Formats: sequence, structure tokens, C-alpha cells
Amino acid sequence: MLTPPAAAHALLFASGEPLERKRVALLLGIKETEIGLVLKALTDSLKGSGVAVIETETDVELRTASEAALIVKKFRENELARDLGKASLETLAVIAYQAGATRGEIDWVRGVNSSASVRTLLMRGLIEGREDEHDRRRIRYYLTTEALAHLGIKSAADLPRAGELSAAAAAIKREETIQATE
Amino acid sequence: MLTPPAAAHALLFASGEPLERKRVALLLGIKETEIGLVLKALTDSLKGSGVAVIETETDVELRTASEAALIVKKFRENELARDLGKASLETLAVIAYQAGATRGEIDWVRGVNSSASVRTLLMRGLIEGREDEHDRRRIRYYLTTEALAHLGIKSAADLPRAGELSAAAAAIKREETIQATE
Amino acid sequence: METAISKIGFSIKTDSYEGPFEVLLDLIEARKLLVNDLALANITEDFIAHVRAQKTFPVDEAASFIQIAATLLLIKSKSLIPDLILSEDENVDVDDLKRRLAAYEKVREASRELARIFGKTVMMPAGERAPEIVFAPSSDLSIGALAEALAHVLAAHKTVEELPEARVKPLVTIEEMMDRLAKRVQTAMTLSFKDFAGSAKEKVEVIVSFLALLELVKQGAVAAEQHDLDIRISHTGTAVPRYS
Repeated sequence: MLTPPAAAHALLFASGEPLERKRVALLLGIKETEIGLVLKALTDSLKGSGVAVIETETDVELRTASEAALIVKKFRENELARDLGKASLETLAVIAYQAGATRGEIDWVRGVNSSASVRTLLMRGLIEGREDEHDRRRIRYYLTTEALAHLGIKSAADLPRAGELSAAAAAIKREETIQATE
Repeated sequence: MLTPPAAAHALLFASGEPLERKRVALLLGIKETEIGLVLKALTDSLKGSGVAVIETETDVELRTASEAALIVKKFRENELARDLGKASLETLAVIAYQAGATRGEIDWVRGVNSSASVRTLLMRGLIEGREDEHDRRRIRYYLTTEALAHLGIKSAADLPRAGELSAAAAAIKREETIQATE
Repeated sequence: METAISKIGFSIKTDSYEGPFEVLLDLIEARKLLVNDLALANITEDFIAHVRAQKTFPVDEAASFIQIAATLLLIKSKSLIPDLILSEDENVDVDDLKRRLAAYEKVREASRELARIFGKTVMMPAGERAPEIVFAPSSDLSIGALAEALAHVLAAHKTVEELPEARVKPLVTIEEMMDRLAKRVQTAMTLSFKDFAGSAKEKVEVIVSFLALLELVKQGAVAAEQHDLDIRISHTGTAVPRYS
């Protein structure tokens, strides 16, 4: 069994965003008047741990500690300066040659899970996601105009062997649609 | 100043995804041989905290602790695991208890072609394939932090009946190798 | 189909596909036997009945089912005809089947352990924050690299698709294997016919099983044809021959 501060820690960690104090209390099954004590205990237990609790009057959030600012900055810079690597290049290639590909389609064409790569590409401004016109839960991915400019092309049609590679990728993509509807 | 375990904690928290152990070592400015100790200290300090470190041979990721599953489920229900089919579970079991199993080894012991199961596991991000160090055409499969997280365990050592069943699985490797070289 | 199976009270699960080792273990466990020669000899007919009863056979599994059926028939024949001396290759097949079955038994146990815990207490990743987007291309990004990456993915996809068929051991066709085995056992039976006085019924069963299996291969649900060095096994149609 988790202590209330540990349970609050898990909740805040999984949320990623600020949570209302009263919502945390509700989820923990404690009174709103008790939440202050629980968060105080969590704050104390996280002292010097690299991660800290940020509280406002209404909300509470987990963040990297201010002492960690330097190493986190280094990490972010490293993240952006790194080579894309095989997985992200492949993912970008699928999106480049198949504009509007969905996560499911990218996974299918690559045969592996692409969530981390998609996230990296989004963060680096190389792709953007747009809701499908017909099905809002579906996100379709496209190269950003910046990415096209960086590649020195106006559209996907200017990519090397555009016709051939797009057609081959489209053929594989169709399999996914068939599988998904089965 | 942060201690190395606290700095690692901040990094893993800031990243929000699995990080390569060697990359963490690099960012912390420590030797690769020292990263194990740092992560061990972090794991110990997070005991009972609601958050835990998941480690594979190559990667490390911060996740909510398995004891927190019930409380976290309350607001991230939609992400919960779809069940795996019997074939995929068997394939996952071979790879779990025999890290680095090849397709040949999996097929040998299951008596059936496992390509569909391997593909399912790859697409769900539960396993990843890496080229064999000595023979690049051979792909070896390993559990991901995602797989461990779904099993609610921090490392492969925490698998049910790990010692006994790993020993049994090690026999698979020997047998298939003998067959393959014949 | 029903009678062949209900005879032993073993029902085949039709909802999910079972591999050959799984079928074998189910049959052995249903009879509360341990995995050994005796058990394998005991369940030979049931296994063949199962192979015959399959309406839809996964294309690339047909070969392993039939190969295992052949090995079981060897074990069964040996138990019926003590004079039958197995060749070195045949002994290897028998040993191999037993070892794989023992290993599979452990894997099945392991997978049941995993099924017990999988998805029960999922450890969640850190919640996602809306990413701060910074346009950050990399030195390894170029249109050439993209074309190469996609070509690589497409090639890998093709390899995966082709792999199942290539994995069938390209030594002989299924038909050749079955012919050889039929002759092999029939010869042995003729030679030691006098030993059969006491077990005529079982002898008939073995022969019937054999013929049924051969028929299955030759006219039935699967057709084997040799392409280059690989064996391809394909369904010839939906019509399944009846042996009742």
C-alpha cells in the first residue's frame, strides 16, 4: 500500500500537468483540508531529489528542481543537437513520402512502434499533426514548411524517386487499412 | 549541487521516455561503468515513493510504481493495456526469460512460425530488435521498458520464477544453436 | 470430425489457433500422462485426427504439423513393432521432438505466469506536457537520407513477408517425406507381420492413419509444391475432403 504522499507523487508524475488540489484530494480519497499536509510531506521527501513539487493556491505540479536547471538545459540542448538516428529518419521518411500518414500506418510500414520517433520529430519542428477531417481522433502527420525548406524542396513530389517510393509505401499502408478493418 | 542519483532523477523525469544508460552517463559526466551504481542508489531512494526506475540492459525509464497502478488508473484509463493473444504472450515469454532470443530460437521452441507475434510485439513497443554483435544478419530481441512496465516489474530479474524459468529458457538457446549449425 | 475427437473427450478449441506443440501437450495433459514415448504413442491417432479436423490450416504451419505427425507415427510404429530399428536420422527426429516439447512445456508455463501479471499493474510513463517546439534539423537529415531510409524500410518489410515460407526446411517436399515414411513402415510391418497377431486392431489403425495423412497431403487442404529451393505450401481451396 502506498502512503498518501507517495500516491500523490504517482498521480502528479502521471499527470504531467498541474492538477487541482481538490482533484488530488478527491483521487486520494482524503479531505481537502488534509491535502496541504500530504503535499508538505511529499515536498519534504523530494528535497534534494532533483524533482520538486510546485504549489499554487489552487494547483499543484511536479517539476524538475531548480538545482537541476543546468543539467536539464544540457539535456534539452543535446536532445535538439543530436542526429536524428535511424528510427526517426525512417519515421520522417514515411511521413515525407506518405503525407498524412497516421501513427498506425507509420508503425505498420516500419513494423515497429514509432511513438518515440514521432514525439522527437514533433518536438524538433520537423513534422506536425493535424486532425483527420472525418475522424477527429485520428491524427495525420505532415512535414512542416520549415522541414521542406531545410530539405530544399517545395513538396513531396521533389523527393528522390518520389513516384516509385511513394507507391510502394502506399501499397504497404493499404494492408494496414485492410487489417484494421478486419 | 545535486548528487548524481538526483541529477539522473531530474534527467529521467525531464525526458519522460526511456533513455539509454550510456547517454545518462554521458550527460552526468560519469563513466558507463558507474551508471549502474547511480541508478541503484536512485532506485533505493525512490522505494515506496510511488515512482520507480525501470531498467533493461540498455535503457532506463522513470515510471509510476506498480503499487500505484490502481490510483493512476483513475485518470489514465484509456491508455490501459490491451490484452495480448496467446501466441504473442508465448513469444514475449521466450524473449523475457531469454533476453536476446532470435526468431529461430522462438520458432524452434514454439513449433510454429512466430513472425506475426514478433511483429505484433514490435509494433506495440513491447520488444525491440537489435543486430547481433557478431553476425549482423541475426536480429536478437529484447524486452523494452514498456514491456516491464506492463508486467509491473522494475527489471527482468523480477520476472515470476526468474531463476528457474530462465534456466529452462537458456536450454532453448543451446538447442537451437546446435540445430542451426548442423 | 466430431466422432474422431469426442472418442477421447478432448475438444479442440475452435476460437483460437493452436500450434502443434500446444495440441500435443493438451492431448497429453488431457490424458494425465507425462511427456514420454508411451504418451506420444498414445496420442498419435488423436493428433492426426486433429490435423485432419482442421478446417482452416494456417498455410505455413501445415508443414510442421505434418512433420510432427510423421515423427509421432514413427514412435507409434516403434511401439507396435518392436523389431523396427529406427535409423539415426529418425532417432534424431524423435529426440528432437521430445526435447522441443519439454522446452515448450516450460515456455507455456512462463507465458501463463506473464499472462497472470500482464496489464494488471501497469507502471505509467510521465505525463506528457505540450512540447516546446524548437525547429532543430540535424546534420544527418537530407533528401538522400530520407529516400535511403524509406527504401530500407520497404526492403525490410519485404523480407519479413517472405520469411515464413523460407523457413520451411527445404530438404524434401512433404509428399516425398510421407511417401518415404509410408514405405519405410509398410516394409517393416511386412517383415515382422507375425509379431502382429496380438495387435491386429492397432496395426489397422496405424495404416488407416497413414493413408489418411497421405491423402490429406495429396488431395486435401494443402498442396505442396517446390519453388526454387523453398517449399511453398498453399491452400488449394476451401473444399476439405472428408474421411468419415
